Amino acid sequence: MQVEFRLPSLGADMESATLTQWLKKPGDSVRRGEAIAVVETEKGLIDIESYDDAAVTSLVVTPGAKITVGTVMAHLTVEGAAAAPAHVPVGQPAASAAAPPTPAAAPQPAAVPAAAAPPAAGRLRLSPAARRRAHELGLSPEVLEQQADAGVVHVEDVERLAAAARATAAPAEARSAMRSVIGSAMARAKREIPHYYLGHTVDFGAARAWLQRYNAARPVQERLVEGLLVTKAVALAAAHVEGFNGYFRDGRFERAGAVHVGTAIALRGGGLVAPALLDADRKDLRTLMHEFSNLVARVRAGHMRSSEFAAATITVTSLGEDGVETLYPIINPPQVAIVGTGRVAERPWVYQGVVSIRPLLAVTLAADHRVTDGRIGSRFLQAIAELLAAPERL
Amino acid sequence: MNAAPPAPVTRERGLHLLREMLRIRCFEDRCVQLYGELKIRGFLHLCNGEEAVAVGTMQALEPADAVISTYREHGHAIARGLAMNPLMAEMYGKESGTSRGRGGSMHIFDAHKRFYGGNAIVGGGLPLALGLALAQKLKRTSGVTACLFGDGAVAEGEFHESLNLAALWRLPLLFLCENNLYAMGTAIELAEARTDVSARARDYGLAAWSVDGMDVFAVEDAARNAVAHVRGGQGPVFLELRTYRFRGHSMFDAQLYRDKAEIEAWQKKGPLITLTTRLKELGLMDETDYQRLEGEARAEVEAAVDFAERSGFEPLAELERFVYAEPNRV
Amino acid sequence: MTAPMEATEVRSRLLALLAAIAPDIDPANIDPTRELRDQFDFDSMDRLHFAMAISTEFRIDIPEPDYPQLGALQRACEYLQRRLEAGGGH
Amino acid sequence: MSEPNAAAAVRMTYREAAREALRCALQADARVFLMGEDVGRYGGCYAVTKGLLQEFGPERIRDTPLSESAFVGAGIGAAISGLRPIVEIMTVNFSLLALDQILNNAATLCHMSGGQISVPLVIRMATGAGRQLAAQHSHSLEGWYAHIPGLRVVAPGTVDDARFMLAAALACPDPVLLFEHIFLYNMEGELTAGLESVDIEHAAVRRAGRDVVLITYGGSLHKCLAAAEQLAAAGIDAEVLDLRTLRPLDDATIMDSVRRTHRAVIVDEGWRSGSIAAEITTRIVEQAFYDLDAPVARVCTAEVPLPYPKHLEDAALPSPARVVETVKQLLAGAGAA
Repeated sequence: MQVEFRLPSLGADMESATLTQWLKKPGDSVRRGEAIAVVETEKGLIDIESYDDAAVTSLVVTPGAKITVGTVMAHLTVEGAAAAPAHVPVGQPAASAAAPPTPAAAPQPAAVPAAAAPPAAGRLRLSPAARRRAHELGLSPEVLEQQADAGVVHVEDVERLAAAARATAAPAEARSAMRSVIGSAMARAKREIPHYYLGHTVDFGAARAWLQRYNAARPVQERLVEGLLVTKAVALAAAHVEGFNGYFRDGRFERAGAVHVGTAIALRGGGLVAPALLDADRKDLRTLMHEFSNLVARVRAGHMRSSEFAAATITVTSLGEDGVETLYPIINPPQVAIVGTGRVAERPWVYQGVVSIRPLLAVTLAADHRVTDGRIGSRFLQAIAELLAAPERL
Repeated sequence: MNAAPPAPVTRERGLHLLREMLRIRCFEDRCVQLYGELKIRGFLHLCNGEEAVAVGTMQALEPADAVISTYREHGHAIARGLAMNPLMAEMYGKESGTSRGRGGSMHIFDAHKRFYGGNAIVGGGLPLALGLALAQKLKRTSGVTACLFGDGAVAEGEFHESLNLAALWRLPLLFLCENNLYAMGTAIELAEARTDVSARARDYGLAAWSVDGMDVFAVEDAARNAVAHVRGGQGPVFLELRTYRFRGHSMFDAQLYRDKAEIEAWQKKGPLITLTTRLKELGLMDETDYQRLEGEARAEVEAAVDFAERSGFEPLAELERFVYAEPNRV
Repeated sequence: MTAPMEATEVRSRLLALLAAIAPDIDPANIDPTRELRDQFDFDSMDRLHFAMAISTEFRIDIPEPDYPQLGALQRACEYLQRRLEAGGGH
Repeated sequence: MSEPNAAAAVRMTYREAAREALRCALQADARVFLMGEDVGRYGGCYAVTKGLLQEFGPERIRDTPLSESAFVGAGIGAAISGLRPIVEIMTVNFSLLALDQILNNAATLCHMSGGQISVPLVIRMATGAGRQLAAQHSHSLEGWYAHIPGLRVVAPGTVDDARFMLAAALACPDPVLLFEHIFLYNMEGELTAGLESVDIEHAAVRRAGRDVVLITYGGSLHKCLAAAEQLAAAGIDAEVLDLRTLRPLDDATIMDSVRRTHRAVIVDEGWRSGSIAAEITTRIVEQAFYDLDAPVARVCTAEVPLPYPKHLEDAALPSPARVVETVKQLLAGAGAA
């Protein structure tokens, strides 16, 4: 019976060998276990034995050839039935009944533990890198909140959001959403707080002259704006005149320990926010200007923390140089007073006994009648006017 | 030690020992071919030439005795009575193998036969054997533990620690040193300052003597005497069985460390030739007996190969089973 | 005196400054001739920040009376080129 | 093997590179000698030392009995006395018998003696699984040794490193454990032309990438490179970082990769609990937490004794397929599970 004699695997990591010498030639007989050839491996020369008593029919491989395991080396004729029915050597895929299942099909042996226990549903899954990037780009938590249920927020997502936020400023729907929020607060304030209103015209000449001298002597980075003088005047007045700095809660007035002045900042496309300048009565103009400038920058970049709005104990609002002359504001609850200023306008005015052109500012007060009344209110406005008349003392 | 007289040589006893040795020889020759055909992988250490040690020593043991072996364990397992089908299936790594296919050639286990496996770390089995024997002693059973190892183990620290402890606690332990003169590629005289292993065992206070490992009758007689000594409570015994392996240390061995003449010299006094020559001289057997026994052995091996070929592999889902014990399983 | 600043470079640097101080404005659709105040509610603080940014970027001082010159992009470019040609800054 | 001239790039196997490294070390310094089981007559269990006995003689190529504790201790003693022994422990599996000598003597003597004694010893060990050698012969314990202060642990994963890391290790005054993964011996590669030495302090980026870094070493390096190619086809650009040294770890290079890619997968043949992969994960969390876009992932060997059958062993070991799967889960934001 014809049998193929193949190069056997001799070691766990042997893949090939070089035939160095045949020990038998066609026509020779070979006994079971007798060496039939010698091959060179990594480990050195090794005899290859025949597994049967057989006769050599033909030699296929010539000495010197490097062959891989399973290569047919010779043909043998085995007397009678081969001692071992030829099981197809594994040169071909093992013909055994059950081929080993391929590992790729293997179910994951050790279940890969969930990469991280999923945080509470809805909680913002912000990767650390994304968190830091969001901070760098000044993305407000509110903007990110919308991502809460959209799976893990990565760096690219944050960058995409920031770009989107930059491109559309306050998106229309966000603006309208904000307007409705402000509207409802105002309606409630109007209904619940018994407002009284006072107006007073203030000669802004001294303040303006002082400011021009102050700014002319300083580089751009250190100059002040007119609104800041008003804010400081209101802060000092609120510290001295009782009843305008604090909150009305649970049916009674709570006097605030410090004077945090909510200062109006216009939002692009309408609406105002008034984040607080903390301890405005005690800080010098230079510090106040720096802090106010920072507040504006953060509002523009869209990442104000809601907590910063709640700190104000009194508010100063204005329409700036572009607005009208007189503004009648509504109190921001739970505060008890708000001061409004219009545009500084050049008007004829009796100044030091002579009618002349003076820069005039209409200052209005809206206050809570449950806490103060017109007489105290007018004292408050006069204090503001006196402070503006001596700007060097602000 | 007052050794009992050697048992009489009869046809029945001779043919039984010959059959056992032929079963081992045929099993392992077939393994060489299967390894060549990539059916068996990993390491494969054959005891070709040392069959008399396996068959001779196992005759002296009772089913309740314990056996612990090394990675050259096929002969020990077959002689101990492990069935060939699961043994061959284990070589294939099939689930129906002696260890669910997980151990392969070097790690064959059979709790029922109290065959506590091969150990791939040289000398690793000796401390285990101390424990098996200690349990027999503490449980007051008459059981004996047989610990098989090669001359390589003599160089390991565990050898010295184990012999001392066995002697110190007078454990029912039979040390069976299969001295085939080579520890992998290092001849014993290149590894040991004193190569008389049994003499060194005596230094530890053990009864020890040396036996011709190629004469299966001599091995059996020595083993029976040793077991009687141990089972009689006279303490551990150390048998040095001088033998030789005709094939490489393992499959991938160019045997640069010894020359062919030495191998051929030993093959002339191999265990099978030694036994058949003696039986034929005594007229207790002839060539037809040999052909019959060899044919039966080959048939048994082929049946085992078919069993292994047809068996399936263990499903991947079982990979992590038995990392920790499953107490409710038998 | 450094080479006269290319008009295009002045313009692109101004756009970059605008984007920095008013991230909520899209520089792409600025009408260069219209007053920024009208296009984007550019209030006094925005104008001050714009002046401060230009002063830092081009290392020149901008007197307060000149602020209106920065009211629209085109006018600001011309004002700046004049100031740069007149020396100082780069 | 002909003497490679500097210009021509030479192709050789990892085994030949390791053998050439030994030959050059023995030629360069008379203090260098080699000790280990069957390193002489047998030519080395993995044939790395074949021919050295004939070239350098039995005094410098010393076969030892199977007495790991004894001959590793002897190596330490010789090193203390000013020689430069290279001890080969056949595989990391047998090094457990010499663990006491390695830990309590080699790693500790310098510190314990107040700096009087240093142990300039190199121990080479084959390591790793994948050849169906079953549980006792398939360990990957580099991570254990990388736990021990006083040792340096290196893992050459390329032909260049196999050729030149030994010299760097011999030049080091402290004990260096050099691990050669058994799968690498037959691997053929190109020796970089003109290369004359390598360091053992730094990791090396073997493949630059943007989306994730595969941090690995030794026998798993080629698996990660294969995984990176498969990922590239799926549009994922994976960086492959070869640690080269496991102690000390090259934190700077690791963090640089993490900072650039924001995602890390560590591929280590050790068991996951208390592994080198666990240590690197902790360092990334400590040093580059805010640069992470996903939790650090690990692909390690299943926590089982390695089984003999191929399909079980392959399923247990890290594979390119498992690396690719893990990376895809990371990018899909596995955290969103």
